[in-house]
Amino acid sequence: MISFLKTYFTEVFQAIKSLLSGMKLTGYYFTHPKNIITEEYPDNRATLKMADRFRGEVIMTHDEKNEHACTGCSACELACPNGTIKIINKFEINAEGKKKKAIDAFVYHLELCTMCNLCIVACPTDAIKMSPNFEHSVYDRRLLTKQLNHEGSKIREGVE
Amino acid sequence: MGNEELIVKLQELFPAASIIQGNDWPEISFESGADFLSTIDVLKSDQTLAFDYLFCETCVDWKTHFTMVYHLDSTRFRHNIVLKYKLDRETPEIDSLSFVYRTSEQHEREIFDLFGIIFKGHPNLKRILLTEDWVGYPLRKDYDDPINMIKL
Amino acid sequence: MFSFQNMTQEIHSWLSSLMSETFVMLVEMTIVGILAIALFAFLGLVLVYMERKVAAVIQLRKGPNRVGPFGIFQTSADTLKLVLKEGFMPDNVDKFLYKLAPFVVMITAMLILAPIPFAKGVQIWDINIGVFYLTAISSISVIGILMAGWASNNKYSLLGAMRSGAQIVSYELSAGMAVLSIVVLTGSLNLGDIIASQEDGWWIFKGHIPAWIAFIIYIIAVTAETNRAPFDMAEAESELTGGFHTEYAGMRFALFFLAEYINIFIVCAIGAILFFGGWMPFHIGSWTAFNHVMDFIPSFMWFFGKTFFLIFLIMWFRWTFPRLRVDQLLNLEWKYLLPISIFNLLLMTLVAIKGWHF
Amino acid sequence: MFEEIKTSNDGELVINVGPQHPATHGVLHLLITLNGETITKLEPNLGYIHRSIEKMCESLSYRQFIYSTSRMDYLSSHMNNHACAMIVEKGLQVEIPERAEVIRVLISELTRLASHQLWWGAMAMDLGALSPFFYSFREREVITDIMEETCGARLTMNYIVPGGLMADIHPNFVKRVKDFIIQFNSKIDEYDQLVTGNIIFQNRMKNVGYLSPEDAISYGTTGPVARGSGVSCDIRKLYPYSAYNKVKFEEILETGGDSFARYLVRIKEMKQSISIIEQLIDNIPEGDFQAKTKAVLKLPKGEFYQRVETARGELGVYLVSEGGTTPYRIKFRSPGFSNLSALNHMVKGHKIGDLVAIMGTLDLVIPDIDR
Amino acid sequence: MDVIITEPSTPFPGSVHEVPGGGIVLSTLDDVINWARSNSLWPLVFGTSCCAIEMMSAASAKYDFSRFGFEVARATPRQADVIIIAGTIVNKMAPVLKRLFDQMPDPKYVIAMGACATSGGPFFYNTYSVVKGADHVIPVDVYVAGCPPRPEALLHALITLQEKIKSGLTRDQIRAQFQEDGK
Repeated sequence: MISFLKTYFTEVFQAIKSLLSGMKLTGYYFTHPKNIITEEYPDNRATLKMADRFRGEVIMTHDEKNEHACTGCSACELACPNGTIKIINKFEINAEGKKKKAIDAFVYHLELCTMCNLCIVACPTDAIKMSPNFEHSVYDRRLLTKQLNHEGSKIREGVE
Repeated sequence: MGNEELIVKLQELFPAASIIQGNDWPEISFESGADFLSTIDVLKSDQTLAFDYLFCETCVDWKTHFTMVYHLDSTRFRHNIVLKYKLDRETPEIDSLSFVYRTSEQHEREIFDLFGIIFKGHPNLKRILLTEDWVGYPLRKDYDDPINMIKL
Repeated sequence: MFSFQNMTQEIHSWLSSLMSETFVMLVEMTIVGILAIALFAFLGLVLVYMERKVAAVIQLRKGPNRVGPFGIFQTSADTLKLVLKEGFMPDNVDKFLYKLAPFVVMITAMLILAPIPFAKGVQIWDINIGVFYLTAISSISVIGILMAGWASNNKYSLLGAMRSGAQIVSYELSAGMAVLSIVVLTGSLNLGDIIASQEDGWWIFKGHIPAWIAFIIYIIAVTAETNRAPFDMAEAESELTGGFHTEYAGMRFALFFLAEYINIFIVCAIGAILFFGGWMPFHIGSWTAFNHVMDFIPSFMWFFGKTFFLIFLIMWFRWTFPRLRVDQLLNLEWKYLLPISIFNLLLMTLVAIKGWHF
Repeated sequence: MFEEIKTSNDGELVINVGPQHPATHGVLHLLITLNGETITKLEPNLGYIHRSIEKMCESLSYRQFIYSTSRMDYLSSHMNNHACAMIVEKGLQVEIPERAEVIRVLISELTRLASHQLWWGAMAMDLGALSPFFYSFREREVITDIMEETCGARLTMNYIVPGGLMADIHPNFVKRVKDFIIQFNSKIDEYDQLVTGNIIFQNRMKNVGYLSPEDAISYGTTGPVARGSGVSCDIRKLYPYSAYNKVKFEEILETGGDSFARYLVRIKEMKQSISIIEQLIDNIPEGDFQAKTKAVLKLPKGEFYQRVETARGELGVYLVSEGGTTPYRIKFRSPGFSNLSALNHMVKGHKIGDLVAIMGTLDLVIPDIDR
Repeated sequence: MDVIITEPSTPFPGSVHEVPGGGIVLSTLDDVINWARSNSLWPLVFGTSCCAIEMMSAASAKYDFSRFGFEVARATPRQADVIIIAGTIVNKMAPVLKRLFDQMPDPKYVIAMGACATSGGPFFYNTYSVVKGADHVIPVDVYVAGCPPRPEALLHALITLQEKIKSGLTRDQIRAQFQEDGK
């Protein structure tokens, strides 16, 4: 009987002790609000800096003369696992009268893109790269289909 | 037991089967019609083999026939073999292993679902991944679904 | 110490001078009713907000802070939205019981507000069997939960309601025992008398160890009785999705939600009255000067301070502990809490007879 | 939720848990038969996230199919990629630079840590304690930040290409990992304080969901589930791959076989992962991060099998090549699929609350099961 | 289209009308209703795959969507306002999703999170069981690209949804507006 009571009460005390140790931890955090690690997203937009390798979307870099480095070789289109990129080519006749392949539209389906980076690796001229922009919320999914080459842009001289 | 020893041992036990050294492990193949359950029984109960752990069970569609592929491991000796069993394409039927290795109950349901192999003696053979009213067996090479499958 | 009694008496005499006695009673009842409902709604909003903030700080985050300053209008927006949600009635429900259930739960919660003294002289109904009334009424709310679970025609709801039934019926015993041990000390069922008896010190300090044991048992039992984690068997989100209110939406769900928080307030208020002297300031025996200083803090501050401390305690439990299993829950009651509380009641009786308390 | 009132004559109640249910961690559908609160039978109904990855991989090239496996077991996406890359490398017989191997293992162990932390938080949440979830995510966010900096994504990294890695590690990587280890070592005690020692938690876990070693083997369970039953099955130890033969670590074995044993295995595995990271982080060999491979990969005709240890257990990739640029048939032997088959055996005679606890310790990722 | 987030916290709708001794907030009932609805979006616990983990991250302490009042995640569709489709929808799941959506009381909103829910994403081509975009099953209010989108992207989507609710326009009205803008 005595031993029963002894185990009974040790059980009860052990139980209460284990509960109190948990409460001690949560109580510690409650009384030390400096442990709060919340980053307030829309308010910290100005200071929010993405990691430089972060993959948010594919962009085509244009310089100040509105020129890009894409030759329309469609290496990225072939590398893409799920048909995110469609390149529509046209033939331009340059000053010497030669026909030259150039892109008409570099169509990028952001809604399909999985940011796998395979197109960037495949690109021989570094025409496209990953941008850290992640704010892609839209009301209509058609808006996610983008044309990456700017209006009126042309290929940079010397890029083959 | 090393791979070479295993091959020797298996050849003693199953003279009818063809045994080759695969990329990693010995591969033992049976033609359709061989007594499958007794083979498994030997593999599992033999004291020097003791293949008690079936870690992968799948099927390959070779267009002319199916091959059931079993990967067996022994938790005691840590040697592995690959067991292959050729199946007729018209009436693919094989004995269920669900009472030998419990894990194969689900694997066999999946194979039935995706390949349409009938497992004789399976306690609950019905579709597991696809809906009950699905038509066809999608992992067969001749499966075509013009509505759902958009080809790139 | 300032008493609200004079104020209420003045209102009463002013009203009496204007109209006949029947009308006076009617007007007074209307005023009290409106005040009770307003308090009900206000407490609901405050407690939900408090819960979310307490949870946030414990969990290292900020909590609602974008709706109004510090997010204080968050719960108002939630309530407004719930009220404006589509009134939804699933097929095949028992329509009458489905509609009635939330009101049963809410009305029960409101009924218990009646005998609680919020401050010196603020008490809706000074009834001489106050403690008995509280324990009696508080057991009605389980009927509402059972009704909701049954009427919803959902198996999760039914399971939740059945769990809740078993749970509340068992835990009422040890809660009652804990309450009784203070009644034994005071010798009165009147809440006013119980508070008055703590003028020279609260029972938790005067009553020795038995009072502490009674208090711990009381807190555990009422946490279970209000269906709060770690005893939220009736809802058990990860097991029964929503328990008894799985099929409730919009306004009706809001009533359940509010009633839960009002119930917490009530049990904590009772705990504060029994163990911490209700609105009675912190007095120590014969230290008149100290007691006098304490009297400067208004009585309603004392009452709400103590109650909110206990509410915080219950919230603290919720955000720390995992949930018990349903059979462990009943084990805890019948194998641990009930024997200990019966034994404790005997001990308390001994203390009271021998006058060992301070 | 499917709600069909189905009662048999002996008073048993059939309940559908899922496909949308907070305890199923996704879209698992369990049909449970109840007698009172006691479960008498459980039948899983899968396929609510069956995305036909195996069929899809048959039309993807050897460079492309790796990325789709990240979406299978997204919590150990790096290990999935690792398995696929290794099988391609095995076929091509490419030597991987040592640096790449070490970095692969480092990221694998970080992924395992992140996965176990998420499991810890989610399991505590299933049991009704919500705060552990936030504490575990505090550490997990540090890992995902490290991943993001080096791999470019938080969850589905796609950091591995056949022949090595997509990019070298970020210059900050070593320092940040070291900082993380210091931070993690100071926080791991909190896990014990808050959950492991808690009496309620222990009562919920102990003697619940017993799985004997024989059953564990027969059901094909792997990973912490089998190791909780005392079955040695750590692929890292038994069939070392990549850089795992260079590090010293223990295979955690518990003999309890109940939920608590599985819980302890994972908690101790976290410490082992930290020890592996500590051994490797200062010893990343110099050199290339990528071996030279052809632009178009072609595997020789044959069959290949690769086993790796993911956070959930043994992942096997079985690849049949016909000599082309795409796999002829690919089969993923996912750990969750086999672990799930033991669930029916484990929950029989337990309460609904136990079902949640047992599923928590199985650490199911449903896309891993359905593929 | 960019959603411009200007105010640090959500003000009560309406303008302050100055009168002697203070001001009165003037507001229309519609604005107040939309204010309440937009600030109290309770999500349904619904995650099918990878995006669910990022949804959990968004709930975690670092990103903390409770700041907007979204943290009351309900397990039952009856009490939820917004369903975040976090992950792939397959043919077997589609009827369940439709049913969950039907079980939610009005007003209800849908966010398609990630590439899978937006368009089928990585599983668009050569798969036999994937629904190519959740909007084939239920109407979607806001689409978020990314695979999976990071937690901030989900927060951005929720803010975008708030803006939509505050504007009081329906899905069709918004789409018509964009088409006009496009021309």
